[in-house]
Amino acid sequence: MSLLPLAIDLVLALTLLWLAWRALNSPDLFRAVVLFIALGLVLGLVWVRLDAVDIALAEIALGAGVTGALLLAALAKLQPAASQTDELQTAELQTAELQTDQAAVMAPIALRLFIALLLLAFLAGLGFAVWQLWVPAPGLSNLVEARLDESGVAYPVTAVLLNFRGYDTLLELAVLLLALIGVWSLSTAPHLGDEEPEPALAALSRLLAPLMILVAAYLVWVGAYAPGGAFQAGSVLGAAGVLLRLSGWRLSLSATGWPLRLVLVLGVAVFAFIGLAVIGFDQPLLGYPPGWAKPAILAIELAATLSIGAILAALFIGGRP
Amino acid sequence: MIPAIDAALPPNAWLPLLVLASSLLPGLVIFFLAEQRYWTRTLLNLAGSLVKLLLVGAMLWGVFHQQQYAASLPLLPGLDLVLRVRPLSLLFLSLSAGLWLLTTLYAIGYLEDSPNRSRFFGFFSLCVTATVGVAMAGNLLTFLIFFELLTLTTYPLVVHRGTEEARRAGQIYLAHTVIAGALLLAGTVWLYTLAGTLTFTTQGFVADLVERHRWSLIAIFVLLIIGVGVKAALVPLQSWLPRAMVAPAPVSALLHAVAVVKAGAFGIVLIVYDVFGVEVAAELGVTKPLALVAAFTILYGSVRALFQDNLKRRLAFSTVSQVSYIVLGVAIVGPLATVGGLVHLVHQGVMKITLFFCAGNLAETLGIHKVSEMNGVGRRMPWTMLAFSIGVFGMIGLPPVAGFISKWYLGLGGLEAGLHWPLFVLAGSSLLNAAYFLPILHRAWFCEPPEAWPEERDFGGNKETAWLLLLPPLVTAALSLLIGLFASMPFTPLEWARLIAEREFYQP
Amino acid sequence: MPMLLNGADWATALVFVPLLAALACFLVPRAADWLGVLAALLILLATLGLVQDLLSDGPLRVAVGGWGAPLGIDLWADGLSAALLLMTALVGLGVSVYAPGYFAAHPQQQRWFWPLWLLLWTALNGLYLSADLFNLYVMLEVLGLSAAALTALSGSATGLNAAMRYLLVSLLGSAAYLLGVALLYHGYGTVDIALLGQRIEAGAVATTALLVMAAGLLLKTALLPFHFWLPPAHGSAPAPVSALLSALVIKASFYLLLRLWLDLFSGLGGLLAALLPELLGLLGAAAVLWGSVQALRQRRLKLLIAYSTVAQIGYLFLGFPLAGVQAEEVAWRAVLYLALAHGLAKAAMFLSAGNLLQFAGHDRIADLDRAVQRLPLTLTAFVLGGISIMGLPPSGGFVGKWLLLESAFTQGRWGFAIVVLLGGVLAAGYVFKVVGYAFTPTEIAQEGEAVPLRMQWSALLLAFGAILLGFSAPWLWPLLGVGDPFGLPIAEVGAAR
Amino acid sequence: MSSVLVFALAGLGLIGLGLYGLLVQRHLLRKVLAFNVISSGIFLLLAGLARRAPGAEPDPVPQAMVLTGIVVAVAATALALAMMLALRSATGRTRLEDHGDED
Amino acid sequence: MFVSLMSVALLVAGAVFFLAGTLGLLRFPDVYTRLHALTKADNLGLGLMVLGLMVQAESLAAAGKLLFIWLLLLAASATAGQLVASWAQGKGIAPWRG
Repeated sequence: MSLLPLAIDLVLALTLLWLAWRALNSPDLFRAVVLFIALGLVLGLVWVRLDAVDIALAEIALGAGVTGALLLAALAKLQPAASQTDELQTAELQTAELQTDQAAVMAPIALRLFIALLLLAFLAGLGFAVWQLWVPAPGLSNLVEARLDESGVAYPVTAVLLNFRGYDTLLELAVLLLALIGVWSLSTAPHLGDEEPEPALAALSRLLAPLMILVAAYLVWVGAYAPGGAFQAGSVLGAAGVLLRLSGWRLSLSATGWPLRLVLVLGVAVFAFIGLAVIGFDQPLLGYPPGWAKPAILAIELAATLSIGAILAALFIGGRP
Repeated sequence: MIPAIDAALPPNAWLPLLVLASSLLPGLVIFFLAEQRYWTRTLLNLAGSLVKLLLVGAMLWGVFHQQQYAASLPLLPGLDLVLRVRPLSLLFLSLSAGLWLLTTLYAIGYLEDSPNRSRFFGFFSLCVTATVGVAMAGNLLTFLIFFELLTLTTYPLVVHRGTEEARRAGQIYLAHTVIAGALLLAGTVWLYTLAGTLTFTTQGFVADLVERHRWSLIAIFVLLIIGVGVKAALVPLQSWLPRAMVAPAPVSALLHAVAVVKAGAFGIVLIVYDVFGVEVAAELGVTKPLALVAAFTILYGSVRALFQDNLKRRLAFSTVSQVSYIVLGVAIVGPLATVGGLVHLVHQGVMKITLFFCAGNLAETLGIHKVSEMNGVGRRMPWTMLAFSIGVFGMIGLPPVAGFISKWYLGLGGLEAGLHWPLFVLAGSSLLNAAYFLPILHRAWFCEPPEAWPEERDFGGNKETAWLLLLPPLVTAALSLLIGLFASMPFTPLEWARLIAEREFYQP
Repeated sequence: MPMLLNGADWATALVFVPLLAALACFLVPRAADWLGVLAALLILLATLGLVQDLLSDGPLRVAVGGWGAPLGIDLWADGLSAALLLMTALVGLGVSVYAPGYFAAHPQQQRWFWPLWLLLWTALNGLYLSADLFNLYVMLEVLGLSAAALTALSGSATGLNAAMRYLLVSLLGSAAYLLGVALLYHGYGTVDIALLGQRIEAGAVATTALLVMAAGLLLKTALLPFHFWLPPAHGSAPAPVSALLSALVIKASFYLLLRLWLDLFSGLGGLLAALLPELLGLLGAAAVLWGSVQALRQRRLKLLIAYSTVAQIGYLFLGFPLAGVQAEEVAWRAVLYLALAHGLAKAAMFLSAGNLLQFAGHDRIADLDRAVQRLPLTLTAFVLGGISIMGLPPSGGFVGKWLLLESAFTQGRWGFAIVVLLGGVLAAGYVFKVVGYAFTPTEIAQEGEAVPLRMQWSALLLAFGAILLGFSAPWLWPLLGVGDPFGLPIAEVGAAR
Repeated sequence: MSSVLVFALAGLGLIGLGLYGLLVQRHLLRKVLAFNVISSGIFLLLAGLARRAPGAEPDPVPQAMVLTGIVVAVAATALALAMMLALRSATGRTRLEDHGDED
Repeated sequence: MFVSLMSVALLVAGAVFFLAGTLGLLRFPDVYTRLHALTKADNLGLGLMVLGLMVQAESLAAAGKLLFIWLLLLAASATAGQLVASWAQGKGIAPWRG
């Protein structure tokens, strides 16, 4: 085995660890968040190195992109901009908070040491177990390969996600919706996007938004035989929504009621509906009739993409409309 | 005279269930009655108690004529909730059914115009339901269940007044009974894991285990006896009883004569006779300590009663003492002592309830709570004090009142078993009884009444007190005379107790 | 008679009815009240259908999508899952009937309550029906997120604080569980529990997986010393939510732990398999005592009930050491009885506490002020629930304790027997502490708000359920035996169908 | 020594660092970050180990699982952040209060 | 061979610009000047790299995609630079002067 890839991998791994450590321990929250986003991007590279391009896409779009955006938005809300309040007062507040923060930012040193030792022991045990796993994997690749033809798609990961383990994916969509319901139950006021948009941003958004919708559609379509699919597409769509929102675009008031909610539940609803409807055709739950798997999956993916995009944008914006 | 059990006749399941229902259903309905629906409530109460009395009468007749009454409901595989009416059950059953009717009448009069009567009578009925359940229990599990229900249904009655004092008394009552319940449960489960059955059997069901599990059986015996001994107010487990006197008079009557204390004593009878079997218990060597505890309780209660000025507390300590007569009769192994103990279960109930009714009348009519306030009360309330006097004579054991019969058999039983000390205990206790009861009679009949009573109520027309308050003690006083005078007639408690004793000791 | 719907259909309905109802309630909040109750009724119907099917045809296995394990996800149902599904359906119906009354004063909370609660219900049913470790992870996450969001619904500072802590704990617990799933998948090439049960072998992989999964699930189940998050969360959530959290949510993670133990890890042998049950038993015993004593010390009703939950969780873990060699079945059945009884009883108690809170505007125990006279139905519900919690007869709690004691005595484990008894005594102490004050007037008479009858009756009926559970053995006993969940691994039995 | 092992070890490291952060840090935002780091570590183990058979196609099942896991983590993060903001606006705090038992 | 050499040369050149940009990011005194380093040098560096990769691309479509990526990034970094600068101005951060 050549040494260069291994060296690259080592560097990547060490970067990961260093970024994680810095993200968790840097005194400045903003820096911590930025480092965390960087961690997500490096992870994306790692996934590529591990031949997991789907995960790489998802990691960058969701893990680094959406999560990062959510974190930054929350941070912005936590540290109100100086322009909004009296500057002096804010400064006082911040120093006051900083001082109390200093005292209680972390657990006492002895406790920290204890925790660290405990964790090291735990990691040693875990490492030993992982080491024990170092025999050829008995995984399910062959089985997936063998039945790929029946699944209606040509790409194994999509087949697993939307057919073999479609039940998980249905619930995963429900998790997203659930998170949004939870977020909406917590606050009314939108967190972000009420400022006057920057003209440059607005221009870029106008340029990008249609493009992103196109990319999303492409990602859904390509998912049938290559990396891609509803979640990656949905996050692109969500990003488009966020951009539009930031550049001043608003849903018309009449659309923020049930039409919006309909879009939000569409993914789960269509998935569940198809999953149940097949029972009427003497199929098991979520078992697409022979020949119908491809269109069914496509329909589900399209609906899911729309919903995921809408949910992600709504999660970023925050409070309910 | 011993009715043989005829297996050909199918047991009648309806009567035991109806006996339960006759107080359970009225009780549940009463809970939902509005406070001012006096007549509906009264009607339900009386109808329930009359029906129950009739049903019990029917079963008395039936059991005497070899009918069987049993009902069961599966609780767990191999363990059923069993109601079975046996002669011993009927002894307790007829006592509680009869006294419930009288206590209900009395309570209706006593609680007139006081708040929360629907709640009171609801729990009152549930309490009696639990008591008849205890009486009819066909196995130890069923007994345990109704015994615990009894705890739960009497608690609201104890705290009924809603005062801080009542709340405390309630907590103490519960602390005692719940801990006891836990021990009873422990003993029961333990016994079940050893014996594989809990069905009450004449002469017990553990004889086979004595050899292998002697010490476990002794431990189980102790657990069970403590478990029921709290309600029977055995020393040193008696301290809840005097405190529970904060409850209204009908409740005290119920606690002392009908339900709680009696259920405890009845439980001891069951454990000794139908779980262990009196001879097995004797062989294990557990009856002698039990007898000693009983003897000590008899004397302790009497001595404590001497020093109480509060009338109800004096009566309470008297109960502590008197209930242990039953335990003593059980623990002296022998047929005559058994008869004495069992018959006292009924006799003490009838006599003690008379005394509590009278004490309630004094408190309700004249506001008298203390012995020292009772000077000349016999002139103001002659009928009440007549009933009281009969009760007192019975307690002391003077013939021909019922109490004499009990003591006579207990004494004979002791002699039959070759023991002399019970005689001394009985004599000493009788002397002490006289010492704390006769001064009351002296005050009531021979001292000058005061200018004014502490808190006199006028019942109109120069009446002594409300007739609903007067009737029950007169009836029970008459009863305690009658069952003493005609003790040898059929169907008297004495005859019934003899029947039970014969089965325990003479059946193969 | 051929049934119109078979067991697989009922199982499907159990997951999809609440899911679709959640979507509908989210879409049309105005109709949520009756939609929710309708869904609850349908779920109860489906549960009864499933129970009937199990009793007549034995355990059930459904291959979702027709793929079958290990490629696809399987649903399964046996006596263990059916019993918990039934409890969930009953408590769920009770809370669903109760909620509109409680939230009438808080329309904003009500609007989010319904979709969140129905998603929670989806997760509960899905969890009891799933035979797939990873699918169970997703269910756990749905469960945790919806439970935390529901906890935060009150919007109070205490509530948000508790919800935040609960969310983090829950996420950490699921993460630990997922780590175990990862190890097991790579060790044995499947995430189907039954298949894993056949393939798993003693070794570092299995041991580590057991430890991390157990730790995660214990954290979620709030066994002492992981109970720290529970009292504030259960004590500060809206009353119907507290009822759901205490009665149902912790049972789900306990069920999963039990399932993993029974089907995967108990047969591994070795030191750990011998020591872990003892450790869990000790922690359980400590939880019983500590939780009860803490409950006795509380001055607020909801916190008292919450600490009581800490204690009652302890009982569930006594089954691990007691399910030794001889009394295996009895101890597990005891645990099941206790879990079911606690579900019904604790829901009744929390709903009662909600009534008292609504009535008086506070839940200070010392100021209950004649509540027994003014809210008799509610107090009855509280006491009946309390009776089951204390383990007094006749009740489900009594049967559970009886069986547990039977198991302890048979094996001569006196210590556990004493803990069981002592826990009951302490429980009586804290229940009757409340009842005593409810009989006593305070110095200044307090006015009360009217409490709708539906709130009083739903609490009361749940409490009756806890009592009636004591008489349920004729049909519950055979149901618990369906598929022999406490004996052989389910795969060997379920394969027949 | 292979790259898979390197990344598996890195996954372990992330789990450890994340746990440490979760337990030690008090600011809620940092706790949320820590949770995400833990998740990433677990994902790295779950999908990374699928690659340990050299040469063959990676096992798609754990990949699909990780995809699901990432979405769940995003959802959880969104909820946690919203809850943190709500807590902050109700109390002014961004830390958990330890003695929230009594009102 | 020639294509490979050219590709390598372009890539190396791109890397140099990136290095310069990074150096600028680290060493420049204030936010405005750092923006220069980021947007100008890095965009040029990226452009060179894209060019280097394009010559190796298998198809015209792939080459087009690469070019497209560069254009998108140009637009994005221009907008981002503008946003950062205007935010800094809004905060009242004075530009560095000598």
